[in-house]
Amino acid sequence: MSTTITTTASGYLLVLAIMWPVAGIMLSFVTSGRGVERLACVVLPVGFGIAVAVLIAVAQGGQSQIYVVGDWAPPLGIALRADGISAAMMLTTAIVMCATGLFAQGEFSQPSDLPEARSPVVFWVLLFAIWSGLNALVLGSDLFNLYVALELLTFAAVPLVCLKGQKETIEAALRYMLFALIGSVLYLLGAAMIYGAYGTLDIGLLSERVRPDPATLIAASLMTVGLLAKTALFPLHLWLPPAHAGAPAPGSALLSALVVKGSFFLIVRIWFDAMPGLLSFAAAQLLAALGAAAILVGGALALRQKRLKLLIAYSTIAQIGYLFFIFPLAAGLTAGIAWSGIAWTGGWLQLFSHALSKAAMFMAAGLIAEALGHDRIAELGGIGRRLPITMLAFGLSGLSLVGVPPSGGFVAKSLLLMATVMEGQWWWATVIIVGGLLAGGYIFMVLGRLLGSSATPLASLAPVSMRRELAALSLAICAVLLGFLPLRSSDFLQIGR
Amino acid sequence: MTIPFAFDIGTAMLLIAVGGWMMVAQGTMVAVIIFVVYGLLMAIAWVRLSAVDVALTEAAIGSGITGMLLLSAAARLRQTEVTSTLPSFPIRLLSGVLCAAITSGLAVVVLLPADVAPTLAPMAMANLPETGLGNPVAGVLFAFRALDTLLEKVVLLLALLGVWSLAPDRLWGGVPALDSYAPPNDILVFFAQVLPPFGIVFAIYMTWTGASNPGGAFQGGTVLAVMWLLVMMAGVVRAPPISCLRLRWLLVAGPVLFLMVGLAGFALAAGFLAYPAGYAKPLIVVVEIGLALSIGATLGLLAAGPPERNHQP
Amino acid sequence: MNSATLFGLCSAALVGLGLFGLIVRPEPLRKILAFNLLGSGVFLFFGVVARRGAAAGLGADPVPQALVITGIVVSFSATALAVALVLRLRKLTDEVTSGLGAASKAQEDGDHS
Amino acid sequence: MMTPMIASTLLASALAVPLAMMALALSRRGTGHTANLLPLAPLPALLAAMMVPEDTSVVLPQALLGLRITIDKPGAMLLGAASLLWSAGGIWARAQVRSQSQERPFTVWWLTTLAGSLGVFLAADMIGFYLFFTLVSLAAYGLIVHDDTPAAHRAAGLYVALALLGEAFLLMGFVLLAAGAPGSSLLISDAVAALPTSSWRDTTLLLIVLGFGLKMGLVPFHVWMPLTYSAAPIPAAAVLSGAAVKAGVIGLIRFLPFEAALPGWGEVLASVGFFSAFYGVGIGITQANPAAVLAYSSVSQMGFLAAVIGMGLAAGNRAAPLAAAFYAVHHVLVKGGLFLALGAASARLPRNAWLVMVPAAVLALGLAGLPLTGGQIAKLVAKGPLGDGLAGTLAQLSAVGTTLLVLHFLRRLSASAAQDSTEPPSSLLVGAWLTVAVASLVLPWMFLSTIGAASWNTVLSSEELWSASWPMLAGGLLAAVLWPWHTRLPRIPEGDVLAIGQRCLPSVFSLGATFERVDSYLRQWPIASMCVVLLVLLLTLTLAVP
Repeated sequence: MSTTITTTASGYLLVLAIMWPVAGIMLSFVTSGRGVERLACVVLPVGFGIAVAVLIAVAQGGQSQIYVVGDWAPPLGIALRADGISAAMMLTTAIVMCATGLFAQGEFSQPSDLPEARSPVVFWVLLFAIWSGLNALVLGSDLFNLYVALELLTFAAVPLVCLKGQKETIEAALRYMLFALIGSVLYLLGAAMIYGAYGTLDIGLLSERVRPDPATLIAASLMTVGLLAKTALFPLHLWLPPAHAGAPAPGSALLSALVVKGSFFLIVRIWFDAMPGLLSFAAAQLLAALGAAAILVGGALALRQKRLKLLIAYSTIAQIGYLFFIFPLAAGLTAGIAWSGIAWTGGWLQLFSHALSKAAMFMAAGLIAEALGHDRIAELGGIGRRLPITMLAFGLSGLSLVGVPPSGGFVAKSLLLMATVMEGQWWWATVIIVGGLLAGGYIFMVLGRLLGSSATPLASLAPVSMRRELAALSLAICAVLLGFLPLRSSDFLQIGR
Repeated sequence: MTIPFAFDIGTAMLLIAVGGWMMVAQGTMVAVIIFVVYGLLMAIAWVRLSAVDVALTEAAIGSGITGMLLLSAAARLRQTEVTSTLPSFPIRLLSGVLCAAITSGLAVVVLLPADVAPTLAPMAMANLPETGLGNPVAGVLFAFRALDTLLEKVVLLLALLGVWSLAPDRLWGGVPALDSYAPPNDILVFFAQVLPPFGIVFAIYMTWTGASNPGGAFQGGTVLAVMWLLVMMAGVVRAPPISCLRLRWLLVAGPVLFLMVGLAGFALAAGFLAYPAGYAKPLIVVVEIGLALSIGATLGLLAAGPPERNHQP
Repeated sequence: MNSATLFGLCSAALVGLGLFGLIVRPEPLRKILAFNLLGSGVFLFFGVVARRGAAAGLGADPVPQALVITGIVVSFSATALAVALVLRLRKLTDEVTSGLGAASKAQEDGDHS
Repeated sequence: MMTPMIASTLLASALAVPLAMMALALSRRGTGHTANLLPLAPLPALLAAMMVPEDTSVVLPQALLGLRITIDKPGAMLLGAASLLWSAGGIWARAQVRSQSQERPFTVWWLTTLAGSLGVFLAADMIGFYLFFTLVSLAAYGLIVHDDTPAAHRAAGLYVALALLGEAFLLMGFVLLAAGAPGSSLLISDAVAALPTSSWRDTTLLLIVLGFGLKMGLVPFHVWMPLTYSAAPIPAAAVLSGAAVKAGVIGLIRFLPFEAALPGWGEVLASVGFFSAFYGVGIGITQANPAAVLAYSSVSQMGFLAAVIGMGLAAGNRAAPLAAAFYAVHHVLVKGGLFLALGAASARLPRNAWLVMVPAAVLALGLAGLPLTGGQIAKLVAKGPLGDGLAGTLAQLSAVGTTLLVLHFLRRLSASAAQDSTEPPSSLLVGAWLTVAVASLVLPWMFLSTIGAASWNTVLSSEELWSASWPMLAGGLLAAVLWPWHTRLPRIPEGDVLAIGQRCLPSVFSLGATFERVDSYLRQWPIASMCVVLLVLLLTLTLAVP
């Protein structure tokens, strides 16, 4: 029942979503001085508008928005497709981008009377690049086009890690780069096999043609593991802590909140869109087991960190683990099993709420480090009284990570929990609960310090801009507000499947 | 066994042998030289697979400019080479076993092909006349899958920015240093004065002919990049400071042109990256020329590395 | 056994070799070389797919060929970025270990005075 | 008679006012003495408890999760008593906040805990209940650490860890409860009605009992109580031990299916309860710190309450929830009053010590069921579910133990009163304290007719008076016998089993160290990249498994 793929009414928005930041990148190269920063003031709000427009178009249409690039329909050409999860992911990206932009305005400003400086130009271009890469990744429906988007994302993420230029950060960036390259090559190898077996790379066409033969299974596992390396799922997380802890605060926010989610998104695309029904029970359990190990090890290690940014980075490793419960729990999604729908919603809410709260948390940590000149947890005493807004941002986002109601994290984790129980996969419920306890441990450990008595005189702190504190706080509030989304979001996230 | 097949067997064996040697060779410099040889062998393999476009790209980029880059890096690192130790034997053994398992998995896939190999060749040929091009590979690159090509240009720009970002703050806007490639000497200067005219003509021909024959913007751009590197290394032309606005325009000109043509498709043709009927070929050729220039500049600067000294006006 | 299958087996071997090099070679530049070997193995696999898809008067399916060309360019960009990282890291390490950090900085500053 | 409009507005304001005040205190605008808000915040709740007719409901708009709050008989009684205590405690807290810089955070924590504490009595759906329960559990952290001493931080840390564990149990339990209920109703009553037939009945019950038992301080989850109450400022200890702990009681009352007799579960709960009741006495009499003695008394009293609820559940006794709530109301006021007595004693001049000691003695002996006090009635009402069998005997024995314990408390109280001689508390503070004390004597008499368990005549019959008196006499006798030895009793550290736990702590930390070693091993390049290859193979194999 192969039907030709045609462009829908609002499809042009998808092209704009990718090309708008791309235009920003190109123009950044030829505007000097403060131009790039001013450019950001235009690119960010318009990009946000595009994301909202896509969301509205998908919600109103109740079906995927499609754009056939150059009017060459797949399999020969490339199509872009926005379903519920891509629209929601785009909006999350846009929110984090705008808040990060607001946050970074102070940190990455061009001095007005000096020649162009390095880090502002680089930072803003990388921000645009991550945005276009992510949009291309969530909208793409061609496995090779997705490879290019993936590389775009990686090439933007690596320089962001070492923007500070110290030896440690360059080491972290190199390690990240090489490991991510292994991932890309394995993904590409898988894509080659898929083309060799089916003569198409289009996800929609593949879903009609796939069959469980050895070539397909090997290709799928190559692609999946390649993407796991980029997602830093335990035990492939070697690069994440130094990379995310070494980047400047807005960079860490983007990396932890969004970049690792890009490759995860693609894994979901493969198993739920390109090859529905091919993920065996055992394989889904394997993925979830890795996620469970990530939750436990990441949480336990976060508790033992001495530096705040490393603690947050290990918390990211743990929180990524939750996402992989989507594979065993939402497996029945295509078959229309109700609990799978709950798990699906829970998994995505976990992704979105983690994106919002982790970005807020890295920003708060950045502000604390800026005020104190270090981020040693043992010496954070009393800073909460001096930076109440920052502390509130940290606290609220922490509550979402722990899963305390009302917050996005709470809804996400309780939906996942509910699904584990209802589908009779008890063992994951224990992990979710222990993970929540570990998260509670490290969040309260930090909060206790922030509220505790101060070792150093607070008067000697460097001043911190209120606007930047509010940027962090607004993200944390968004993470909490996510918990108030009516369950109608569940229907939206299933648009296009 | 036919002679061409025997030749193929030889090439394949040689590729594996040279590749294995590259992995185990003592000394980084030796390994890099083996890599250049390996690249040329690979180009031959591509010709044998009837993929001349890829063969040209592999020779120009995969072996040529990558080789130059790696050679200079190896030369720089040699001055302060630190001996690093291999992992313990059990780990080497285990990883050897695992990699062998991957190889056998792939071999199974290769040996169990589908009854009818799927292909898009007929569809590509059927639609090629619409683009006015004669080279189906160019058709795929600039029409059917133009989005990939456009995004890949952005990847190139980003990689360049990433390389530049490694400069210390005070050298931002400075000049890349090329002395590590080779100290300027008479032979280099001689080649730098003699070769470029031929190279540039060759590059233009490659780009132009790419529309209907093997070749195109990538290969042409790479030849330009190599020529530029050569004259900069020899000191015939000074490396430009990366803050130079004209250089920046040169870098983005091709992609910007491509993007604008693509966006014009919204108004003038069937949509983004579609070409108006009848104007496809000229538009593609114009885009290819722009891209060749930008690719040349980008690849050259990528190989030149981050700025290492301040610009002296 | 035909040429395509032969080169297919060759690409399988190259992928294994490249992976092995990436795992066990400790020197970063050798890892980059291994990555290039691994990448060329994957591209060769595309080439085999293209050759097997020969039809409509073409010696090989043009789509995988185009993908490989894009792939080679991306792979070069990756190599250039990784090499730049290695060189920068080495430079910073040298400055630290030789204790000449201050001296070399002064020299670099002297370059443009 | 109130119009429904006014009634529901009043009901909503019982929760809205504390939350609004918290927002005010949080905002920059709320400078000045934010602590002045503390005594006022619970007043709407007090009014609502007195005036709003039973079974009035308010459904909040969808934007506020569509929460539903309802006032019923047990809820109203507890709400009234708790809001009275919160108000009196607020008067004390206002005087106690030491410095300007601490005033605002303390006020915010106080009001948050207050909102949660009152909210659990009113929430009718699971989400709202969980929300308020979380507020009261976690916000108490800020009250405990207020003194900023190492002991306070240690206690608060332990408290939060256990509270989160309880949250986790409850969350799981609620999820199961919702899953077992037909339809999409999240009302507690609907879900509990379906619980006896739910296929996850036993697991749900286990999780719910664990979660609420932890909040009530049933052994072995009692360790946080002594540490917390002796570390927190006295007004905070008063409201936490009096009012906040009742979140666990109301939880058991609301979430256990009393309609169906569940003998197994009821007896387990009752056994744990009685064990806690005697365990609290046994450890309590070894304590020197009067606050710790009161904490162990709470362990004992909550154990007794759990026994009442457990026996009610075992028999399917529908009157049990109301009886338990009645007993809890008495405990709210008495325990709060005793902590405030501690505050009054620490400031009162030794010369006037009797002014503190006499009311304190009446209050304390009330816990053991002193005739004519509210305590006698509370014990009498509790007898209903307990019955006359073994449980009834154990209950009377526990009254003996309680007598012993409160006498020990009074001794420690007078000892501490003799030591301190700071400025005497203002008459406002003493007045607030005495109000609570008088309420503890009077309120049970007033509520007696509303719950209809017994008449005044029954209470005043000689049989009942004797039944209340003999345990007290026995306890007094026991105290007299033990008197010479009281200095020789072992001094068990506050938090008893915790001391053992702390010896095991290194092994837990070494588990963390093991994880760290595993992590640093896996993060080596060759190992991690080998894992990539290994995972490819593993995933392929698992994919091939049908």
